[in-house]
Amino acid sequence: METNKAKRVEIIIEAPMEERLTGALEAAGVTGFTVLPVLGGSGRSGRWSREGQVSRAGGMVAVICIIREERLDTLLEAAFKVVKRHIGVVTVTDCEVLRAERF
Amino acid sequence: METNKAKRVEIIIEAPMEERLTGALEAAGVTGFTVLPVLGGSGRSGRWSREGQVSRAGGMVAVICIIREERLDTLLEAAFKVVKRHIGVVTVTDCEVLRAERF
Amino acid sequence: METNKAKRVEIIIEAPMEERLTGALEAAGVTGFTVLPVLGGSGRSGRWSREGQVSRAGGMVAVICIIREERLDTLLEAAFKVVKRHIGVVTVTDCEVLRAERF
Amino acid sequence: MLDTIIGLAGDNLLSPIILFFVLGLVAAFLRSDLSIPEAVAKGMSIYLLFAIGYKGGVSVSDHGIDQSLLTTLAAGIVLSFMIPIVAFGLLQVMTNLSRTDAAAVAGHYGSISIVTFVAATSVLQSQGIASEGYMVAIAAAMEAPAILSALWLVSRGAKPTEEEAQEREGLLREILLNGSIVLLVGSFLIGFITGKDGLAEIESFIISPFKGVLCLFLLDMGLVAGRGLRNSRGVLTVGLISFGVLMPVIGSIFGLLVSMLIGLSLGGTVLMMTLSASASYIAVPAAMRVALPEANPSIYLTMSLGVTFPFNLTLGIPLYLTLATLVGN
Amino acid sequence: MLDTIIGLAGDNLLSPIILFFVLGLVAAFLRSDLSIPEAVAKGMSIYLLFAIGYKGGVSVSDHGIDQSLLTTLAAGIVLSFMIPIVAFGLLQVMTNLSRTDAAAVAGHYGSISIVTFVAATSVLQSQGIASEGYMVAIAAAMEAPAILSALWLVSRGAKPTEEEAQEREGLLREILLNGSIVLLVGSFLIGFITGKDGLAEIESFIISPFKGVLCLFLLDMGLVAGRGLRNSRGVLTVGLISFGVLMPVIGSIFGLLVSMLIGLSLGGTVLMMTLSASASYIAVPAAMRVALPEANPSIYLTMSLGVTFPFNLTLGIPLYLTLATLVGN
Amino acid sequence: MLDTIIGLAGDNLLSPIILFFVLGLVAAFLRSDLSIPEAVAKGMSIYLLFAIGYKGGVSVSDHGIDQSLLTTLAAGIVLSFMIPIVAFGLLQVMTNLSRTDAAAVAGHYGSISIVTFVAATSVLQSQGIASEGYMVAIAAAMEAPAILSALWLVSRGAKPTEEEAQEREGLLREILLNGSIVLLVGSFLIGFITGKDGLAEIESFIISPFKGVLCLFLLDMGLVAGRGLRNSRGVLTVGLISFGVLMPVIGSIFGLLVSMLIGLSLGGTVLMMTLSASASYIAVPAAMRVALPEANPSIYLTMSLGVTFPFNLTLGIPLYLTLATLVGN
Ligand SMILES: Nc1ncnc2c1ncn2[C@@H]1O[C@H](COP(=O)(O)O)[C@@H](O)[C@H]1O
Ligand SMILES: Nc1ncnc2c1ncn2[C@@H]1O[C@H](COP(=O)(O)O)[C@@H](O)[C@H]1O
Ligand SMILES: Nc1ncnc2c1ncn2[C@@H]1O[C@H](COP(=O)(O)O)[C@@H](O)[C@H]1O
Ligand code: NA
Ligand code: NA
Ligand code: NA
Repeated sequence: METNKAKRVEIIIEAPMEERLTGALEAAGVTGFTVLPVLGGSGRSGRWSREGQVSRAGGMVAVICIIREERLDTLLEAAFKVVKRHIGVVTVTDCEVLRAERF
Repeated sequence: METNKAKRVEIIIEAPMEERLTGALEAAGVTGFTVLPVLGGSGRSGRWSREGQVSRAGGMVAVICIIREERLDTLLEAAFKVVKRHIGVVTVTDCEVLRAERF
Repeated sequence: METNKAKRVEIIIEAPMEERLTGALEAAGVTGFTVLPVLGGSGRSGRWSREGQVSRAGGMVAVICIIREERLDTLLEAAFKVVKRHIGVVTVTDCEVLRAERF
Repeated sequence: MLDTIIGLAGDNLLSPIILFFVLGLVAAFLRSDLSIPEAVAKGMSIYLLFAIGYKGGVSVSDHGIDQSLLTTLAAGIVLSFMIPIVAFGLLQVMTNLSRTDAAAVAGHYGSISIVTFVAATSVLQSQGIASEGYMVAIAAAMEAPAILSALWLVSRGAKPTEEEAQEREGLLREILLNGSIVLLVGSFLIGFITGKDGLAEIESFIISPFKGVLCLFLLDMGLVAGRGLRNSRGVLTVGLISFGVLMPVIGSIFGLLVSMLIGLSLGGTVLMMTLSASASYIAVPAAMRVALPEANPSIYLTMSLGVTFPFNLTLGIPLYLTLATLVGN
Repeated sequence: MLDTIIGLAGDNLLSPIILFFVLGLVAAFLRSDLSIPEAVAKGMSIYLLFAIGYKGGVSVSDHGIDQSLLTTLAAGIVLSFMIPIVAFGLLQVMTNLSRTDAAAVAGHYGSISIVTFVAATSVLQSQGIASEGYMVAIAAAMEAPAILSALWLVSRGAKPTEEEAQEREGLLREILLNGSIVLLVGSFLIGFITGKDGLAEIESFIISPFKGVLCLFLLDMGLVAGRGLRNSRGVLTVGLISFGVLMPVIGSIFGLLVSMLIGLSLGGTVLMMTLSASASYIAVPAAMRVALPEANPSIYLTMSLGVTFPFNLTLGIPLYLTLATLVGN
Repeated sequence: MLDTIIGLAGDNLLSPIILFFVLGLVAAFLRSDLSIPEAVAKGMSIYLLFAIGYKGGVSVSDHGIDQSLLTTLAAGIVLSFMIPIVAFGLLQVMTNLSRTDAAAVAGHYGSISIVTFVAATSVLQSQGIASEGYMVAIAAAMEAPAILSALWLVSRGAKPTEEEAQEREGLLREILLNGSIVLLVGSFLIGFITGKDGLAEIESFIISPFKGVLCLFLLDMGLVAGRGLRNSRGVLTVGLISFGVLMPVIGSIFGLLVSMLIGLSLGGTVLMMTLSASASYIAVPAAMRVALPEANPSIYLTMSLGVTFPFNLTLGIPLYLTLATLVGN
């Protein structure tokens, strides 16, 4: 089947920042994104788990964004502004998409 | 460690279509898949969030399928038939797998 | 923006083995990981779904680990020891990361 | 008469149930992050279906099976098949929706909203008006037929493509066996089998806390309806809003006529009117996503959940009660 | 005697609890999408453990600590260790399971199912038969030992490899501190400490709604058991099914003998028989996935949840009650 | 006096509520896998907010709006603004936290913990001491101001950078409209509107099971607090622990003085003291993650949830009650 090159950006970020991040992505002209729940994790700021978390403060989410190659930099800059002072991870992977006209 | 080349296909699709998609994948001879929950997202059909969603109609899931390169096309065709008229995103990434004999 | 090469390892494993896997990853010197919930799946050992699962025994989770290329082998060996006798899938993808100093 | 409606509506509007719905709406409009976890909301809806199904069954086992049960069942099914056709005609006159969108919306109005039904039951209760226990079973029977009408409306003339046919395959089974119907009917049957003795055992679970759970559930409905309305500002035209208020009244009149024909009690008539007036927001949307993916979900969800549901909850039910009382005398 | 069993079984089969379990089974077989969200099901099981633990503790604090508590505890632990060995022998005769699969299945039958225990309590209650409050603590004590027996059965002769040893490390701690045991024992102790005064404070939470929650929980169990059976059609042989029905009866007879030996009351005897007869489907499967990953989970889950659990719930408990009554006279 | 405190504390320590909290702590320390699903825990906190808000509103509608409501509201807001400043000063003397960390911790102590408030209400109830129904509204009003104080403390002198300014934009709206505040205030208003009649309808949902739900909720709090403490062993210094015990007492004295000034009843005084003494672990941490991401969440969560919350629950509330009684005489 015909597929086209694109980039898959995955941003793991604190839940209280989700709105700000997706707002920034939309402002940067991203056509869509998907938010996945995260159960727990570990990093420089220690280990945490959602189960039995009273506070939203500790939770994280994963935001996935498929985007054309030429728009990657705009996206990363927008995302980085939000993520900069916060804990979180940003990865970019090469991928192929079906129905490329959508992105 | 010894790893082998494979493809990682990620399909984000409406929850009511999940059964049909996984049925089609199995019919196309896929050896396995994994379904992840999706919290929310945004695309051409607007923004939605699972929290406080009365209706299953709006929810989505992500189906991940690791597959040998040579079987990718069969999979994509099967998936595309289901996804075609529906909202959703299909991406394919190159990957390496351990225990390749399983795929 | 400046990004650096890294590896994204995704391990889908039975929930009762999660603690052992993340313990092994930490022992292998991994700087962080993220655990995602899994709704259901299918493989050689049949199909299962979390909804209406009385038993934890059947559930799975996805553990994602971003790691520098040179440390990949240590990680895979540690992970493999845990996964070996168990059902589960290990994939490795090339990726780029922001803030590479963190990994 | 206007006095009665206003009095009833006033009482109704100041009941905790409605006020919690309004709280949800307001919180959504203010963009508060208040939300009920999905699992808890689903848990509450399971509780409500379980409780009303069971109570209905006990009530039928208590009064004996009324001869009219089957007649009413048939009447409900006919209403569910017919109302979408009326709705479709009205939509083509009042709005400029595409055929597909109009058919999808029409399908929602033939089906029912179980929470609206519960709210009507609770108004009847507070007025001390009895009703046929089997109306719960009629509610279950009216969920699905409208979906078939919607598919027929959209494909009149045109034959479905091979893919469309494939997607609809299995759809009928899915609709008839969807969770809400199975739970409602199953609880009804168990209530019927175990009767008053069974009820005595689980009374303090399904009767005492019922109203309180309903308040929380309507809070969630308000949040969802409010967020839906906020996200689909572009969607609602004057024509659509008018339809969303007019159609339930028309539906209720069909319900009234049929109830008179088959001789339901006052309470039963009000419930039949409410079923005819209410629009689905669970079973039908899910079926439409599978069978009519081209139809825009924002339109039908906003109509049924954002316009018709609040209308029925606040003004509709008191209106139907007044109409039924007037006609009854 | 047959009359009594049939009478009891008839009453039991028509109780709301069993009927909701059957509804779940039927819904699963019809492939309905009815489902209870995982979080809600887990929440209900937490509620049940909390309530029965607490009530057990209050009852012990009320009647004073019976001297026989420790004896019964020891007896329960011995039963949990021994039953797997009997089960393993029987499996090798009746089926052609591999050693590993047979050991894994055997481990399940030495451990217990708390919902079966609760169902037995509720049958006793409806018959007005009292039982020792501390039986809840015995239930907790019988969860884990069987797991050790299973591991011993599989590794007799062979020394575990280094990796196996590593995986089992920490397993014992995990088993003894698994959530259900901690919650059950903790609630028992708190009930014991706070006694009747504490109970008065939370009575309307843990006593009144209990039966109703149990109905919903068994609906979920029925769904899960039904889906399990449907997905593992290939797995169940005649030998396995026979074992799944025979083994609980054998277990119950061991329980009966031990109860007579230590002089439990009629109610206590029935509960001890039920514990011995029931098979685990939570703690043991999780432990088996870690320690015996080669054992096929479809086999042991289908046996314990799909065959033995429904058997105990419907016919087993009335049978054990009849046996205990006969022997008691 | 010491006698009274010890007597009260003893009673309190052996109440089911506290014992379930302790069970949670112990389970966490033993590394049991016991856990309450996130959705269920959130569902319970929604239930608690709904119930106490509603009951407060009914009580105000019942006794008439007291003239002192507005005064007390103002007093609460002032306390919430001022306490962080005191706390910040104390932290700089007692610990060597960075400015940012100290400001973040201080913010938590100006805000409130609604579960501590509920626990105090329940102690008052068991002692038969009445209190002003509107104290619930005061609790809601005291949640947010402390956050502004914390931000002011950290940025005194320095102007926020452009990015910081951007992130704080909208923060005030988010804080004021956070779910807990909206639900608490909304339920309060609905309780006020519907009064005793409304309460009669939903009483058996929000009053009878309340204590039982609170037990389960505190079990979860114990689990979370225990896991928090276990994961942050390095974080807690002697200075921090001392602060976590001293600060609530100091806060409670501020609350006492203000209550005397505005003439609250004994019950109202105890609640105001408890609000002043308690530290937030929901609204403030979330705000801090957005506005002060450099502050270490382990520090402020461990302090408020791991040190001050247990202190208030066990010794604090009895102490405040004793102090208020002494001063009142
Ligand atoms: N190397 C990594 N791979 C995957 N996820 C990570 C990694 N490092 C951090 N994370 C995630 O990001 C969160 C915050 O990381 P940190 O800022 O290092 O504390 C962690 O709790 C993990 O969920
Ligand atoms: N570019 C994208 N990246 C990631 N997910 C997307 C993207 N576009 C759409 N989606 C997901 O697919 C759903 C439907 O998209 P659409 O068909 O564009 O409305 C959205 O709600 C998202 O969850
Ligand atoms: N090819 C695959 N792609 C994605 N996930 C898989 C695949 N094979 C197996 N899995 C996942 O791993 C679990 C166990 O697989 P198995 O060991 O083959 O039974 C399945 O339930 C799936 O969740
Ligand atoms: Na209708
Ligand atoms: Na057993
Ligand atoms: Na405070």
